[in-house]
Formats: sequence, structure tokens, C-alpha cells
Amino acid sequence: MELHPKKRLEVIVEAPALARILRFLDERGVKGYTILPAIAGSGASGRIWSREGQVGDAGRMVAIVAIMDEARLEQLFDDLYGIVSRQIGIVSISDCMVVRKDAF
Amino acid sequence: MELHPKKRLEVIVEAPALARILRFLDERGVKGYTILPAIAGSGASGRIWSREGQVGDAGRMVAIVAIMDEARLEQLFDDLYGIVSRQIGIVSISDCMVVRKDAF
Amino acid sequence: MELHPKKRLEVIVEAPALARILRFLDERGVKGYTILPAIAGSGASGRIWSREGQVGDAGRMVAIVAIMDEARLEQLFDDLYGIVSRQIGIVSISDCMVVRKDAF
Amino acid sequence: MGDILALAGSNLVSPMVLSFALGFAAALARSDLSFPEAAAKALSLYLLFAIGFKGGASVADHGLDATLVLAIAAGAALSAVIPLIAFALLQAISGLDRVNAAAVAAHYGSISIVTFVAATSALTTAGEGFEGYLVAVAAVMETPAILVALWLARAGRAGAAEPAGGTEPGLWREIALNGSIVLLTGAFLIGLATGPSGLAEISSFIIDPFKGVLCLFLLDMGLVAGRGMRTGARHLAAPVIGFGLCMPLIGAALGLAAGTAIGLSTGGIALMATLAASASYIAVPAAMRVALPEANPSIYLTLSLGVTFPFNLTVGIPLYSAAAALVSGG
Amino acid sequence: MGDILALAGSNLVSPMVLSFALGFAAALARSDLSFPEAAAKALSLYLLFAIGFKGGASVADHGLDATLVLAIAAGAALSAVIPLIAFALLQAISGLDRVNAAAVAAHYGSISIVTFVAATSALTTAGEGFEGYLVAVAAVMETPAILVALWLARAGRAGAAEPAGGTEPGLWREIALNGSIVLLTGAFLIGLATGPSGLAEISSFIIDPFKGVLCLFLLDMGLVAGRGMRTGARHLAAPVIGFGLCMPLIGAALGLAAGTAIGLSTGGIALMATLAASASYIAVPAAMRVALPEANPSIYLTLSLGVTFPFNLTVGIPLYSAAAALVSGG
Amino acid sequence: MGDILALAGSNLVSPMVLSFALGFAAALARSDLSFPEAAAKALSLYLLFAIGFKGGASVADHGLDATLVLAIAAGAALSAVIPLIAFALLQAISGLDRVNAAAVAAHYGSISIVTFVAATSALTTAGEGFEGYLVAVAAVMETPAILVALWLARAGRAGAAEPAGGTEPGLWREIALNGSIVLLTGAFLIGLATGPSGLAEISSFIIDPFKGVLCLFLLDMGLVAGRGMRTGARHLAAPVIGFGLCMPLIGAALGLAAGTAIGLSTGGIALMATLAASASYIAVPAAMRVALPEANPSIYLTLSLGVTFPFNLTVGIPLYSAAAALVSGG
Ligand SMILES: Nc1ncnc2c1ncn2[C@@H]1O[C@H](COP(=O)(O)O)[C@@H](O)[C@H]1O
Ligand SMILES: Nc1ncnc2c1ncn2[C@@H]1O[C@H](COP(=O)(O)O)[C@@H](O)[C@H]1O
Ligand SMILES: Nc1ncnc2c1ncn2[C@@H]1O[C@H](COP(=O)(O)O)[C@@H](O)[C@H]1O
Ligand code: NA
Ligand code: NA
Ligand code: NA
Repeated sequence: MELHPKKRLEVIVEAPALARILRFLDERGVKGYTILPAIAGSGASGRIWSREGQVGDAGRMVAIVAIMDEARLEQLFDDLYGIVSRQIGIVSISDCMVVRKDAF
Repeated sequence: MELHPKKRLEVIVEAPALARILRFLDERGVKGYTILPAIAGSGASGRIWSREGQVGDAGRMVAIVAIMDEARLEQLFDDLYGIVSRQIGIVSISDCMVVRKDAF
Repeated sequence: MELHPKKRLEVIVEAPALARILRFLDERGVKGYTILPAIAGSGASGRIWSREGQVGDAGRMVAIVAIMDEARLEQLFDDLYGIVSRQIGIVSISDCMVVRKDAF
Repeated sequence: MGDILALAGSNLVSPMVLSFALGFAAALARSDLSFPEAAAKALSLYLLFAIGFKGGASVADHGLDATLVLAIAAGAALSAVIPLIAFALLQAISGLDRVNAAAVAAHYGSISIVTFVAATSALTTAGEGFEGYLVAVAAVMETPAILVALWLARAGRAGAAEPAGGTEPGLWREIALNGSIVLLTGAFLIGLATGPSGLAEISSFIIDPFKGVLCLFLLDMGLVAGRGMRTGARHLAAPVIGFGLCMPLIGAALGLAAGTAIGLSTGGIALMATLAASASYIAVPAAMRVALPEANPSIYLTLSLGVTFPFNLTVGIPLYSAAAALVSGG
Repeated sequence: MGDILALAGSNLVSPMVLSFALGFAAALARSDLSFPEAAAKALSLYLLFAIGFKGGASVADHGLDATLVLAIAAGAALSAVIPLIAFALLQAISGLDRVNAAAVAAHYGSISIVTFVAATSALTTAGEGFEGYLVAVAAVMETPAILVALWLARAGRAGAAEPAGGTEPGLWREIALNGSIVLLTGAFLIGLATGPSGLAEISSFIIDPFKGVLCLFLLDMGLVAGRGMRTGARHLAAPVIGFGLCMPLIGAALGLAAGTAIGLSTGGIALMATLAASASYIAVPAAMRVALPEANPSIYLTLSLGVTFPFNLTVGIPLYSAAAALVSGG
Repeated sequence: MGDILALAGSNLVSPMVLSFALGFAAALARSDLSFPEAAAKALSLYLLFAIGFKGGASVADHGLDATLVLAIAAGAALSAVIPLIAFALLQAISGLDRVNAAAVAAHYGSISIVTFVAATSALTTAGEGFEGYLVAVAAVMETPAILVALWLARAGRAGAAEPAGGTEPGLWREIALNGSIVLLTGAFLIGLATGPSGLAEISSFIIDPFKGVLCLFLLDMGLVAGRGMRTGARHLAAPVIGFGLCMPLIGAALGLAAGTAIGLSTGGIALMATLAASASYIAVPAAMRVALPEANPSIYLTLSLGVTFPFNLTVGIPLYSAAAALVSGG
């Protein structure tokens, strides 16, 4: 089967910012993404958080994974980074291969 | 320490199809995989699902991560894609390095 | 925006070993990591575990994701592998790109 | 007749129905109110355990009679027949293709245990008794509809080779041993074995807080149903929605007839009608994703959870109870 | 006066306060005792539903009077005024910058529903009644403080362009429809609609086990607060901690005055004081992360949860109750 | 004697045991019935809190006597001695190597709080009283076995250098402050401090629904144990399984002797025997994964959870109760 190179965007970010980021991805036509829960972490700021026992969203983190074309990623990356950099979190990009050829 | 290149297969797929896919991986001799929960997502079909409050499996997604030899992946990939492409989900492959040399 | 290459370390390991591994990462100056829950898996030993219904930590697995400089990773990798190889789990490394230039 | 209207009225302003309405409204208004998945599942495990146990203990108390066998046979028959009617109706009035029509039909032949639970709760409030073994009938009705619907879906592909994975070996075991059926039936058997004394031991867990737990669960169902309607409504053409409102009435009529024919009590007839009228939203959707992945879940889930469930909860249950009272002269 | 001391004493050795202390101590000692997030959230949903429903049912029972409107207006006013005082005080005594001071101020204008719940529980134990509609007042007090604090934060950036995302369109809807407010208000309305008979139906779920559930929830809050103090205490300078202990007293005094002015009962005055004294730790922190992401959550969360919440739970509630008894001559 | 048989019989058809059996059977039949991890953990937190609190309140009510100190000393001694016996027995009859034998031995010296809870529940049903402080004894018995077993495992590596991480600094604190011990002991102290009046405040949460919650929890334990047996049974040779059935009897005999020697009540002796007979499946497995990662969890977890726990629940508890009645002439 023929495989096509794509970019895998991974945004680990605090939960309260999630709605804003998804709205942004939707506006920019990113159709596919998946949100995974995180249970704990430690950041550049040294703070260790943990999801255990928390009721509110403020201390929670989530990971957003979106596989997309390099071209689309380049168009939206700077603006996305502008949003995430104001929040607690980290953005990374890696290479991957998928089957579906259609732009996404 | 010497590192060996492997492939990292990531299948994000609806939960009801999980049993079938694991059965397939087991049959094909894939010994190692890990299943992560997902909490929400949006697909090419534009539908947004969320795991919150759901009781049944129908609307849930999971991520299966399996690290394996390129050779083994090539052998099983087409059949795996045949299964997943009928379900709601996405398959991607990326490169990674591991220590263990033994085929897996 | 300028992107910088980093390494993405992924350790999938049984939960009781988590505290020890985080202590190790902290000691070695790794400031950033995120812990994701896993719900089930199957290992080289053939055992299939599942998180469902379990109360204790013994049968649980977690995934630790840490993005860092190649240089730092090289310094700590052998010792990390020494810890994880005694436990149930797997360590893998892949490439990724991030924006922040500062060493981490 | 005054009683009937009173029942209908009290049903609409019961904490149960209002909790559902609250969840539905909150979801439509896009509130971020939500239940963790684990909490929702825990509530449903509690409800299944409690309703099964109480049914079994009630049978242990009142003894079994031949009606049990008849009721189980009638339930299985209803579960098998209703999909045929539903399928024919959908073919006639909706534009759904064969596979989607079959998938929807499976849901209406099968049952919604929460609708059943809400009906028992309304009957209890109204002081109306019913046969404890109807819980077992509910368990029996979950599955036949799935088999019939798959046959309907495949009949259309006459001569075509089975698709890869189509004759999934594990599927039938998975459906027969699905968690809800096992828990409901198992709890029924435990209640049967331990009887009224077993019930007394744990009644402050499974009886006293039952209605309150049901309220919270219905609140969550309202959230899920409302979210489903918000995102899925555009997949439902008007005739399909019409089907979701009429089919319960057809099912209820069949259930009423069957319940009367086999001689159930007034409350029992009402429950039989409710079971026949209700549509699955847990077991069948999961089975359809495996057996008929081509069918669109936005159609069947939204219809079952967003249209038929609310209809049954608000209008259906008091209506079926009233009809049962009429036919049984109660 | 003997009564007052007895209330204070009984409050400190109540299962509720001791459960919180246990959690706090366990977290400081780095025990791995922890509640799953889903369980903690489920407990909080239960508490919100129960307290809302009981409030509504109580209003249905005792009828409404003009005081309700006054109480709601007073609540909204307190929620808007307290942040101004808090902000001025922080600017005067703490070294916090404008944005952090505004974020902290928002928390103290808003309310902590668990503190409210604990106060109602202590009053009930002491046999003191209160107005059921104070639940609605609590819901109303959640939001105004956020608006005022954002205005305070931005007033400082006079002339500066709004930052990207600063005028987030969805934000106001998100705040107004946040899950806690919707559940509390919705349950209040359900209780109001179904009244004492609705309450009777589910009282063995929402009344009988209520205190016990509250104990478990406070145990978890103790764990979270203790963990917060362990990791966050170094972000709190002494004057900031001092603020976290004084501000509740200022808020309580305003609440006492307002409650007395509008003619609430002794219990009602105590609750009004408690609401004004309490600081948010769910809704406001989440709103701040979106609207003022530059503010440091280690400051506002640790202060609200690690300093003010324990203070109110142990010392505050009996104090405000005693003061309410004094001012109302009760 | 008739009483004894009646107790045994009523134990086997109790909702508790049948719920466990249902879960076990469902798992063996590969049903997908399952509890969310968070729900299972929440149930266990509830049970620990309730049993600890009740124990403390009972001590507050009946007063302390010298027996408490003796009972705690006896518990600690049993927890330290039983692993030695278990280890010797395993070396003699099973083919397990030193490390695996030591790991298994640790489990049998420590205790299973759910087995204890089930025994208290059976005693309560039978109208048999017991000393409330046995809860504290249970907490004390969790740890010594781990120390002894690690010493056994390492004695074999005489002269060998400690493996990297072997003298893990944090490990001892982690074991001593593990969540179960802290919650059990803490709730005991809260119960002790608040006494019968504290218990009265929350009894409709921690007493009334207790047995029902225990049923649901045992259902989940049945699922986990059955799943463990399905996947792990092949790791258990016949002699190892034999050990899992005999060792509880040896432990129980020691517990009976100790309980009688220090003058406990009939119910107290039965509980002491149960504690000694029971094997850990939460705290010790987690400690072994850190301290003895070379030991195979498929052996110790499957044996403790799949063999010994069901044995104690069904046969053991009535047997130990009967024996306690005999030795105490009750
Ligand atoms: N290098 C990293 N690798 C993985 N996760 C990270 C990293 N840096 C930050 N994170 C995650 O992002 C959160 C906030 O990080 P920060 O904004 O640096 O304080 C942390 O709690 C982690 O969950
Ligand atoms: N490009 C993508 N990146 C990440 N996740 C995706 C992507 N496309 C689909 N998914 C996931 O797969 C699910 C189903 O997608 P689809 O089959 O395209 O409707 C979505 O809800 C997402 O969770
Ligand atoms: N090749 C692999 N790919 C992904 N996860 C794996 C792999 N091998 C092992 N794991 C995970 O690590 C756990 C223990 O593996 P093992 O130590 O090989 O028995 C498994 O249960 C999986 O969750
Ligand atoms: Na039906
Ligand atoms: Na306030
Ligand atoms: Na033992």
C-alpha cells in the first residue's frame, strides 16, 4: 500500500485552553484531531501537577494529536504557537506516514 | 547503548473495533502493544465525539500504540488497514529507536 | 517560525515504578515531562493486562513522554534504561521539532 | 381516567423527567456540564444490579408461574418481529438505504433498560405492582433483534461474498455475553437465590437511594442525548424523526397485546409495552459498529437517544401505563 | 455564648473538618492516598445536585417573599464589590503585580460552593434554619466578580491593544453556562417544581447520605489543598498569606451587614457571610486561565484552596455563625 | 454446631459471596462486563473510610483496654512470622526460586482488608460482636511482612552487592504511608475522636448502604480475580495452588491461637484468624514491583487474588468463625 508523509502535531496544554485551540483548528480547516487525557506532568516552570482528585479544569492537562499535511501545518503553525505560548503547555511536530492521500 | 530502528504504529479507532484489531495483531504475532484512552476527537467526517458521560462503547475511541520491526509491519499493514478503513479511525506510522534488538 | 530538533522519549512502564523514574528524571535535570494513562496492553512476555476494575497499582501501566535535547538524552539514557529494563515496560525514542530554543 | 391524567402529569414534573430535561437543555445551550465517563458507567452498573436483584427477590417472594415462560417467549418474539416492521416502515417512508435501515431497526427491536427502569419507578410511585421476572424478559429481548437486523442487512447483498470480518467469530459470544445482559441476569439470579432476606440485607443500598441515583443518571442521559441532537440532528431527515416518534407507539401496541394475551398484571402489561416501545442505545450501537460498520452511527444513535428515549420518558411511559390500565380494566 | 462556643468546638471535631484535616495531613506527609479525578468530580456533582434540589424544595415549601429579590441583588453587589476591596488591599500590602492581584481578587468576589455546603451542614447540625433560596444567591455570586476583575486587569493596560484572544467571543457564554452554575440552578428549579413531594421521593439519596458524602469530598479537598500547599507555598509571600486570612473576615463582615440589612434569618445571615467570605477554586481559576493566562495559578489556586478554604472550614464557619447570632440577637 | 453450619450456609448464599461468584464466572466466560478503574477505586476508598470510622467510633463507645496493645503486638508478630513459615513451606513444596517464594510469602504475612470487611459483615449478620480496634490491628499488619520478605529475598544474595535502586530511599516511606493504611488509620482516628455522635451523623452513609457497596465491590473483585485466573493460571503449578489453599489455614490457626491467648471476644478471634489467613492484593504487589521487580507478578497476584481470596471468602470466613466459636466456647 502506498504511504504518504504527513506531519503529526502534538499540543500538550492546560484543559481550560482546549476549547479555544479546537475552535482555532476548526477555523483553519483542520478536520482531524484526537484528544488524549494526561494524568500528571512537570513543566519548564518546575511545577508538578497531578490530575488526581481534582474537580476543576484549571490544573488539568490534555494532549491534542492532529495529523495533517505539511502545507496546512505551515500555514497555521505561527498563529497556533501564538495561542499556546500564552498558556501552560508545549507544542511539538514529528513526521509520520498515512495511507489516505486526500489533503488533511 | 546501541539503539535499533523500529516502526511505531499508531491506530486511533472506535472502541467497539478494538477486540477485532487486537485479535488480528495477536494472530500476526505482534507481541507488544499498549492501548491509551482518548477523550474526544473530530474526524474527516466532521463529526465531533466526546467520551464524557457516555456509558456505551459505540462513541468511544482508543489509541493503540505498537512498536515493531519494519519487516513485520510491512507484512501485516495492508490487512490491518483493510480492517481499520471500514471503521471510524486513522492509522499512522512513524520511526523510532529502541534498545532491545530481538525481533518484535 | 524557527523550529529546533529535539528527541521525544517515550517510556511505557508499570505504575509502581513511576515514582522512581520521575525521581531519576528530576535528578538529571529533565524539567519537562507528561504522564499519560494507559488502559491495557500486551508485552513481550505475552501477558495481557487491563486497567479495568483494578484497585491497586501493580497491574497498571503509564506512558511518560519527555521532549528534550539529544545531548541530555544521551547522558541519561543508559542509566534510565538500567532502571526500566528491570521493570515491565518499553523505552523508545523518536525525533521531533519544537519552537523553544532553550535547552531542555 | 382521572388517575391516568394524574399519572401523566406527575410523570412530567417528577424529579426524574425534570433531571433529564435539565441535562438536555444544558447540552443544547452548550454548557460544559458533564459527567465523567467512569461515573456514568458506575451509575449504570448500579442501576442494572439493583433492578436485576429486586426482580429476582420479588420472584423468590411471589413464586414462579407458567406466565414467566410465556412472557419470555413473548419478549423474544417481539424482539424478533419489531425489527421487521421497523425495517419495512423505514423502507417505505425514509430515504435510508438497506444497511442503515437495518441498523436502525435493530435498535427498536432491542430494549433500553433505563426506559424500563424509569417505568418501574413511575409505577412504584403510582402504587402499581408488576411481575419481578420482567427483568429477565428485558434481558432476553436485548439480542434477537440484532440477529434479525443483520439478516435483513445481508439479505440485500444476495450472492455477494461476505465482507472481510463479516462473519466475525467472536461477535456472537460478545453480543450474548455483553456486560449489561450478564449483570442484569446475574443480579436477577442472586436476588432469586437470596430472596427477601438477601434483599433486606442490602435494601438500603439498592432500594432507598434508587430513585435519586436514577435522577442523576437521567441528568447525564439528558446531556448525552442533547449533545447528540446538537451534533447529529442534521443527519436526521424529517421522515426519520417521524419514525422515531411513531415506532415506539407501534411497539407499545404490540407489547400491550402480548402482555394482555399472556395475562400479565396491569403494571406488567405497561412494562411489556414499554420494553417493546423502547430502543437500545448501549448494546446495539456497539454491536452495529462491529457487524455493520458501514451504517452511520449519527443516524441510529441520535434517533434512539435523542428522539425516542425522550419521547418514551416524557409521553410514552404515562401513555403506556394508561393504556395498560384501560385494557386490563384496572 | 455558650452555644456559640459549643458550635465552634463541635465544628472542629466534626467528621467533616477532621476528614479535611486527614487529607491535608496525608498530602503534606506525601502519602500516595488519592481520589480518582472521576470520583472527585462525581462527588461534586452529587453535592451540587443535592444542595440545589433541597434549596428549591425548601422554597416551594415555605413560599417566596420579597427578600429573595433583595438577597439576589445583595449577592450580586457583594460579588462585584469585594474584588475592588481585595484588589486595593493586595495593591497596598502584597507585592503582586496588577494582573495577579486582579486574578486573586476575582476568586474572593466569587464563592466556594463547598464552603457554603459545609456551612449549611453545620447549621443543620446545630438545628439552625435558613432560607432555601440562598442556593440561588450562591449561583448568582459566581460570575460578577470575574467581570470586575477582568476590568481591573485591563484598566492597567490603558490604551494598549487587546491581546490576541483577549476578547474571546465564547468566553462569556462559557462562564455564564459553566457546569456548576447550571447544575446548581437547574437542581434548584427542579426542587422548586417538584416541591416537598419530589424531595420525599429522593430524600434517601440527597439527604440521608449527604453528610457522609461531604466527608469523603472534604477528605479529597484536603488532599488537593495539602498537595497545593506543598508545591505552591513558596509562591506565597507572607503578605499574600496574610491577605488570604484577612480577606475572608472582610468579606464576612460585608455579608453580615448585607444579610442583616435585608432581614434574613440568623442562619441566612451566617450563610450570606460565608458566601462573601469564601473564595472560588473551580470556576474562577478555569476562567482566569483563559482570560488572564499571564496570571500565575500557583498564587491564586494555592491561596484560595490552601489558605482560605481551610480557614473558613475550621475557624470561619463557626465564627460567622456566632456573629450572625449576635447581630440578629438570636 | 447447628449455628455454625447455618452461618456457613448463609455465608455461601449471601449476596456478597454470590456477587463475587457472578464476577468470577463472567470473567471466566470472557464477558466484557467491567468496572471503570475509577469506580473500583472509589468503592475501595468508601469501604476503607467506613470500616475505619466504625472501628474508631466503636472504640470511643466501649473504651480501650490493655487488650488493644496486646492485639496490636500480636498482629505485628503474626505479620512478621507468617512470611517465614510461608517461605519455608514454599521452598519445601513448590519449585519457586528464592525471590518468587519471598514475594509470595510477603503477601500472606500482610492482609486483605476486603476479606476483613467481608468477615465483619458476616459477623454482623450473625449478630456476633467484635472489638472495634481490630481495624487498627489490620492496619498494623500490612507492613511487617514486607520487611521480612525482603530480608528473606536478599539473605540469598549474601555478599552480593545491592542492585542499583535496591536500597531505594523513598521506598520505606512509600510503604508506610501507602494510601490504604493512611485512610484506614485516619478514619479510625476520626471515628475515635467524634465517637458515637459522629457516627450518628454519617451512619446513613457508612452503615446503611455498606453491605450493598460491598456486594458491588466484590462483584468487581470477582471480575478481576477471574480475569487473573484466566490469564495467569498457567503460571501456577499444582503445588503452588495447594499452597494458596493451605497457607490460609495455617495463618488462621495462628490467628486463632493469638486471639484466644490475648483474650479477644469470639468475633474478635474470628477476625484475628481472618486477618492472619488473608493475603494482600493491593499494597504488597505494588511494593514488590518496586523492591523485587524480578519476582513474577503473574504468580503472586494470581495466587493471592485468584486462589486465596475466593477460598477465604467462601470457605474460610465461616470456618474461622466456627473455629472461634469452638475455642472460645461461644
Ligand atoms: N519537555 C516536555 N516534554 C513533555 N511534556 C512537557 C515538556 N515541557 C512541558 N510539558 C508539559 O506541559 C506542562 C506545562 O509545561 P510548562 O508550560 O513548561 O510549565 C507540563 O506540566 C507538562 O505536562
Ligand atoms: N488527522 C487526524 N489526526 C488525529 N486524529 C484523527 C485524524 N483524523 C481522524 N482522527 C481520529 O479518528 C476519529 C474518526 O475519524 P474519521 O474516521 O475521519 O471520522 C476522529 O474522531 C479522531 O479521533
Ligand atoms: N512493542 C511494544 N509496543 C508498545 N507497547 C509495548 C511493546 N512492548 C511492551 N509494551 C508495553 O509494555 C508492557 C510490558 O511489556 P513487557 O515488559 O514486554 O511484558 C506491555 O503490557 C505493553 O503495555
Ligand atoms: Na424495543
Ligand atoms: Na466570596
Ligand atoms: Na495474612
